[in-house]
Amino acid sequence: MTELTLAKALTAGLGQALADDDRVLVMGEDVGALGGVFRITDGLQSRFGATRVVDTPLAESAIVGTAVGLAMRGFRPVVEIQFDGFVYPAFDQIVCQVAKLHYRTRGAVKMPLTIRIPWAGGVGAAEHHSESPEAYFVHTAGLRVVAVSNPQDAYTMLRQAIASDDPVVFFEPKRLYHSKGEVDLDADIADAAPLGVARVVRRGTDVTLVTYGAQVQVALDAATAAEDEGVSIEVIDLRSLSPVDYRTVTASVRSTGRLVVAHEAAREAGVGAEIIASVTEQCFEYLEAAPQRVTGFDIPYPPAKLERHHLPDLDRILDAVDRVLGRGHRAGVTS
Amino acid sequence: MTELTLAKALTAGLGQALADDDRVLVMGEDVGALGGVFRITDGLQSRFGATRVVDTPLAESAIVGTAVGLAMRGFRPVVEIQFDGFVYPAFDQIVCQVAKLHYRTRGAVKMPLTIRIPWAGGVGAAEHHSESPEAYFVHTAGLRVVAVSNPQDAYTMLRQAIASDDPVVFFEPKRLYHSKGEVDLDADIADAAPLGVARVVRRGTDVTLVTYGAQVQVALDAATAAEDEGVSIEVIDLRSLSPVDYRTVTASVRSTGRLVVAHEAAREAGVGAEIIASVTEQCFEYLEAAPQRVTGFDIPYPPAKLERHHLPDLDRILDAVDRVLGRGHRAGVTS
Amino acid sequence: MTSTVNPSTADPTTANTSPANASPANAEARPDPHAPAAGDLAQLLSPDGERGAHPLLDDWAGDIDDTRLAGLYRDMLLVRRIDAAGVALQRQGQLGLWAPAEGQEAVQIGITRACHDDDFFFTSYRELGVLVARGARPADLVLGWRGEVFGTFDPYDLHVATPQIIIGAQTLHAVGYAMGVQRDGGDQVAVACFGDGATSQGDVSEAMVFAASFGAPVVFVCSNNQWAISEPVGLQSHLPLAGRAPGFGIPSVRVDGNDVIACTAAMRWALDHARSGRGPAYIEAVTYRLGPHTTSDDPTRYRSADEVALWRTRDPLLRVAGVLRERGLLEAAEAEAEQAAAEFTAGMRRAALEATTRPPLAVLDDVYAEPHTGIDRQREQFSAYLEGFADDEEGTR
Amino acid sequence: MTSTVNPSTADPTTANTSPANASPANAEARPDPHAPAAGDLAQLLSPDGERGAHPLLDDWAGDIDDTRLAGLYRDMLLVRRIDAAGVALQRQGQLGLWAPAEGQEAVQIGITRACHDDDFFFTSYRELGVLVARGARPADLVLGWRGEVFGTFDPYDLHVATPQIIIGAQTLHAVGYAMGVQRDGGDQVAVACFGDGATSQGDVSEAMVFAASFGAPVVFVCSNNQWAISEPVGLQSHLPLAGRAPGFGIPSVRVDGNDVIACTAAMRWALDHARSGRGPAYIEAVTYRLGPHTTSDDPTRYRSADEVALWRTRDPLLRVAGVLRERGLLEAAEAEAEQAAAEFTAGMRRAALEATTRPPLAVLDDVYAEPHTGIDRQREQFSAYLEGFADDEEGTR
Ligand SMILES: Cc1ncc(C[n+]2csc(CCOP(=O)(O)OP(=O)(O)O)c2C)c(N)n1
Ligand SMILES: Cc1ncc(C[n+]2csc(CCOP(=O)(O)OP(=O)(O)O)c2C)c(N)n1
Ligand SMILES: [Mg+2]
Ligand SMILES: [Mg+2]
Repeated sequence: MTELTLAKALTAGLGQALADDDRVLVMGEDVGALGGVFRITDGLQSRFGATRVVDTPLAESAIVGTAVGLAMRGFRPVVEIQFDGFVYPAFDQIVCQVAKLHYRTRGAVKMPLTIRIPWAGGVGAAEHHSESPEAYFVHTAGLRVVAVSNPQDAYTMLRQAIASDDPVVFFEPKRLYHSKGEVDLDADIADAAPLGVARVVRRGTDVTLVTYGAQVQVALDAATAAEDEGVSIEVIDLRSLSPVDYRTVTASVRSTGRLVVAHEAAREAGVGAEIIASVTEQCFEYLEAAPQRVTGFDIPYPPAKLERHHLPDLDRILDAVDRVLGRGHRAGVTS
Repeated sequence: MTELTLAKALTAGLGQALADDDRVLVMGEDVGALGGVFRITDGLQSRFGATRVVDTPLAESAIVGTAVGLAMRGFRPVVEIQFDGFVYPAFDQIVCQVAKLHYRTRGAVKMPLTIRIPWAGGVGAAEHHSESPEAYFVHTAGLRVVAVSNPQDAYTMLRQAIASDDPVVFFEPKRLYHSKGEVDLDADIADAAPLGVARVVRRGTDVTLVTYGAQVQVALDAATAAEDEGVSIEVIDLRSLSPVDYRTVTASVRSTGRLVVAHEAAREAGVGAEIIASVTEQCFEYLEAAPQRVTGFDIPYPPAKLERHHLPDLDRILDAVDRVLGRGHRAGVTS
Repeated sequence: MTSTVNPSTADPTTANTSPANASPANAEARPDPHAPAAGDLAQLLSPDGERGAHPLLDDWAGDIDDTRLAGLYRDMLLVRRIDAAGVALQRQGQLGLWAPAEGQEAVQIGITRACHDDDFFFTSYRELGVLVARGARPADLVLGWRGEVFGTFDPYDLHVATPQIIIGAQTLHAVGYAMGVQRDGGDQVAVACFGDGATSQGDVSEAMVFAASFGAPVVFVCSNNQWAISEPVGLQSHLPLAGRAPGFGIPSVRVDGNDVIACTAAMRWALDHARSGRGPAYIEAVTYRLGPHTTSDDPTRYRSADEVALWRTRDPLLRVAGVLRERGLLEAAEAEAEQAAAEFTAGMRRAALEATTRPPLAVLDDVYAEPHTGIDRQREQFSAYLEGFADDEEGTR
Repeated sequence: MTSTVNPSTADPTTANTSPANASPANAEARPDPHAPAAGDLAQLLSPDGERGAHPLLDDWAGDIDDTRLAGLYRDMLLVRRIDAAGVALQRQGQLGLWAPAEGQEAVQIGITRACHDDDFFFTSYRELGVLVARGARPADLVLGWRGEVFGTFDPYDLHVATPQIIIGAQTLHAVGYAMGVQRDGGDQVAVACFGDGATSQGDVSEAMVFAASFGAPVVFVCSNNQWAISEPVGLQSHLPLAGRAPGFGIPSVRVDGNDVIACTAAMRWALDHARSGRGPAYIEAVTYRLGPHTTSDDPTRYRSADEVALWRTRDPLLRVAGVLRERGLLEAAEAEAEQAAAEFTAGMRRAALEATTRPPLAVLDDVYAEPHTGIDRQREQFSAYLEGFADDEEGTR
């Protein structure tokens, strides 16, 4: 085991994938000499050369569109979108091509494309640099969508995503890039939990708290705080946002009877809505209270100085936990 | 009152808006001499001239992006996207500019832009011509999203959308373009139900069935069929998908205790998920059964000959109604 | 560098005027000294059947003798017949839609015949001739437009990607594929086919940026058929479209797209340029869509019968037929084409009539390459639902 | 039409070589006869302070005498000081980020001073000089980068849109605005400012398509500062960027972007072209980003100290200072600028220190122009939630 930051774990995962399979390519803006604005591709160009770690011209639609063509030629491109807010110019290529080509060709053409997206807020960034666009991709059939929350998953899941014959949108919480954890660099990705599986990161009996990405840490903190008040929270890290591992989620809700979902993204038609709707459909009779969402507001991502009001935090999560426990309200009265 | 098809009602609405306010412009591909591929802009260019009804070069990002600039200059552009599946090249301009400019400028810049989208399936069309992308826009704060289901709403809501100082994504069900209805062309749009309001289109007592667009007619047919079996369905036409008129929806669910939501779009993180999650949050204690969704599958829109299996129809809606009534299943056993 | 305003001319082969566009802002052409001269249209076979010369293309047409010309004619006529059969099948309700290629046979056959078999095509919906010349089977031309499936053939068999409907999107795929060829050390060229309207899409410009930046072996073929549905090419650009590529660092040629010899030669030049490592090349083939945009379109709403009549005189088949008739080769070529066409179109009819729609559960196939719990759940539910009907109704559904 | 391969040169003012790009596919420049000659860089004031001549620009620089030049110098120096103050404030933790304009003062001041007050600018995040010359207040340069608000000024006051972060997106807004001017019969020109990297974005090409098609009064100003973060301009294009516009039907000029006289003159030419109804015009201003991309960037990772040193000799202020010194005008101009800068930067510091962050509920303001039940509900809930804290903790939150 090696202690690595989440960022370095991603670098290691990319390096391993490039070393294992010479059809793997890394491409994007500034991924070469600079190593990416977050240094995730640091050192890879000098190690693997400029034909495998490719600085591209500044155009996201073309980055994804040429990656599609490379995939058709048998490559496995790993595309870096510089920030979450810059994925939209590539939306057409992702939705109409990446997601549909396997279906369109009845399986003749595979799309083993990984689209890495440094993601979400809490880092005091400028406009368009803190977006949580995951629901757009979750709603798009044909894509797999994952979000990592710790260095080990970052390393393993990135390699699994690259190895997958399906296109994977891979979300990396910027806020956790510098957080550290133990990583087993030698583990076989076939032995690890598969891409589509959620993980119970803390056992609990009273409330199921489902989240992903940087919010996993917030959720764990909330669970610790709640413990002091005698509330036992089970925390689930979704890991895969599409498909959602409903087996793990519903098993938990069946035992707790109470569900809270937390994410930074806007609430309307977000991932939280999906989970609550599906859980309600699948285990209505086990629910003892209305499931609750703790999410960003339905607003454009606000200026940095205001972002802490927008993001779910420990207090807002505990407030929702109180609500789902029918405890009146920790603070204020949310109707 | 005049009997008009939904298509002609839209033409009339555009004509009235162009006549009422010389800052209104119509722009898009083939909207001029051809009158649009669906003839919605038929005759408007010869009536209002080519500077107000503008054939644009073939580029959706530019159509929306230049409309943003026109709006900044004080115009009220009505943009036609030729088919639902061609809105994605404009996604960046819609999400990062149209939706955010008012917020970005703290209200200094208004975006009175209407984006008309001929929408959804059931017409035997080619790939990319039957998409239901509404959830992408519902998830995007800063936009209003509406869907019409009948000629009167088409006429009135289009004029209201154009008159709104907010950007409105306006969905027109292609499948209903030729369906007829009475339209009051002289009604004052200020007297009509506002844009954000849902409508109970059929009263019922046992189940609330929420839908929009072309599915409203399917829902009404289902309600009629169910009546024969002694089940009374209340059908709600959402009209506005963002914001959703939860007052109307929850009032109905409070009285029926049962909810079914139907739409053509994919299920994962769709509008149905949002409605079920919100209704569950807002009136959990009134629910007598798990709310049910009847939606398209989570697949790329299938080839025309298979689309009828993908689209919610009377049988699938009644099946969900049975499920929500705990009646076992009309046909088959859905788990 | 300052602009000089030239009078616009009426002949759409020489300038992109906008006859149908009434906006005064569009009315005035703005040629520029940096763009290729408007009249600079490479031609090797005139509408009158005269064999001409061209400094660039001569080198690439020397071997196109009468026999080869007869072969090209055969191909073009075959495509025309297949196209007519497609339109007929659509009119008879056998197909949902058809996008006629009539008038564009020369560019489609010329460019395909110039290629190696493993050069890879990325086309739009209108490149019927490419599919035919690449050996598509009758069913391939029927099942897609009928709405049974999207992908009718394995792209790796024909070396043709599934035809693209999103305007311009395929140009990026072609560039990416060509970048892959570079990395493989292969000698294939990727070919990106698109229309005049497509040149306005950002994707097409981005494709030129990437192709030039990486020196990728890709040939851009713009079939300027004068119209993008109802929009005349002059609305997309006042200047010849070939003039855009050089500014991106891509050499281009503007060729008479109704001259199959010139199209073949231009494509050979472009392929050689790309294949020999000198990077992308660009061809604007000036042609005309004689039919409607698709069978759903009514072109009388936006263009004059006179214009169509003028272009009928420039029919790509006519001029070759003239030459072949003179040489006494026409009859044989026609007979051969008609024979092939009869077989092929009979096959199309059969494919349509015998088409069986896949079972309902097929909608859930091939969404993912690997197992997927979401799809599995929906398949389970849907199949249980369908079985319920089977129980009720003995499988009528 | 065939490409000829010219040897690439080392001086980035004359060709877009890619020194930092190791990919062999990118290494070779592919100039084309249709593009403007690579060395064709319009200059009226050399780095040595020599006043030069230029056939196109001379007409537009005649009135720029010593007094006017002193005024331009004053503006440039003011911008440089403000820029330095921004960097300092960021280093002190008062700002979240700053995008330095150092080195680009000539183009920013030149183009803005050439405009009418009601010509409307659509800029990127780096056009500090445009904001300053348009009368932005100190707080306008502080509150956005501090993260308090996005829009610091009313665009209709300064006739400048809120600076754009999405690369290239603003060029379409400029074209649309210009289309609006056409419809109003106004005489304003829209100005689209963007970088060399932006030229690769589809939106920028689409903006040229629309501008040319409609003959819209818009001027495109590409500040080619040689770098897009770590990517050298040669990665975006092997050829000069000004060469792209003519293919779209837009006349262009490639100007020394560190020569404030040439920038002013080129902008006057372009504005006159657009204002007089002759459609869009395009300027590539060849300049250099002397500082990092932003305060978060470390340019030592991708470019050499030598390169920066070379460009420091071409500093746009130096050459004007030389002329003014000779005329005895430098001291006064500098004094004036320093005085204005002292006031302005003091204002910036004050604006930063006195900035108050808006209350939590402000996040929900201005999402919509009209009442919205969704926002209303979230405001209600959030305000109830906040009140709960107020009760608990006496409003510490
Ligand atoms: C992104 C996108 N926008 C719009 C359309 C609708 N559409 C289909 S064909 C067409 C015109 C294309 O014209 P052109 O590129 O000249 O090709 P042609 O049909 O003439 O062969 C349009 C606008 C589309 N398919 N894709
Ligand atoms: C659509 C989009 N993609 C990526 C980025 C990230 N980004 C910010 S600035 C920049 C480089 C821009 O270079 P250039 O256009 O030359 O302008 P400069 O910064 O040199 O002034 C990039 C890639 C962005 N802001 N928007
Ligand atoms: Mg065309
Ligand atoms: Mg730059």
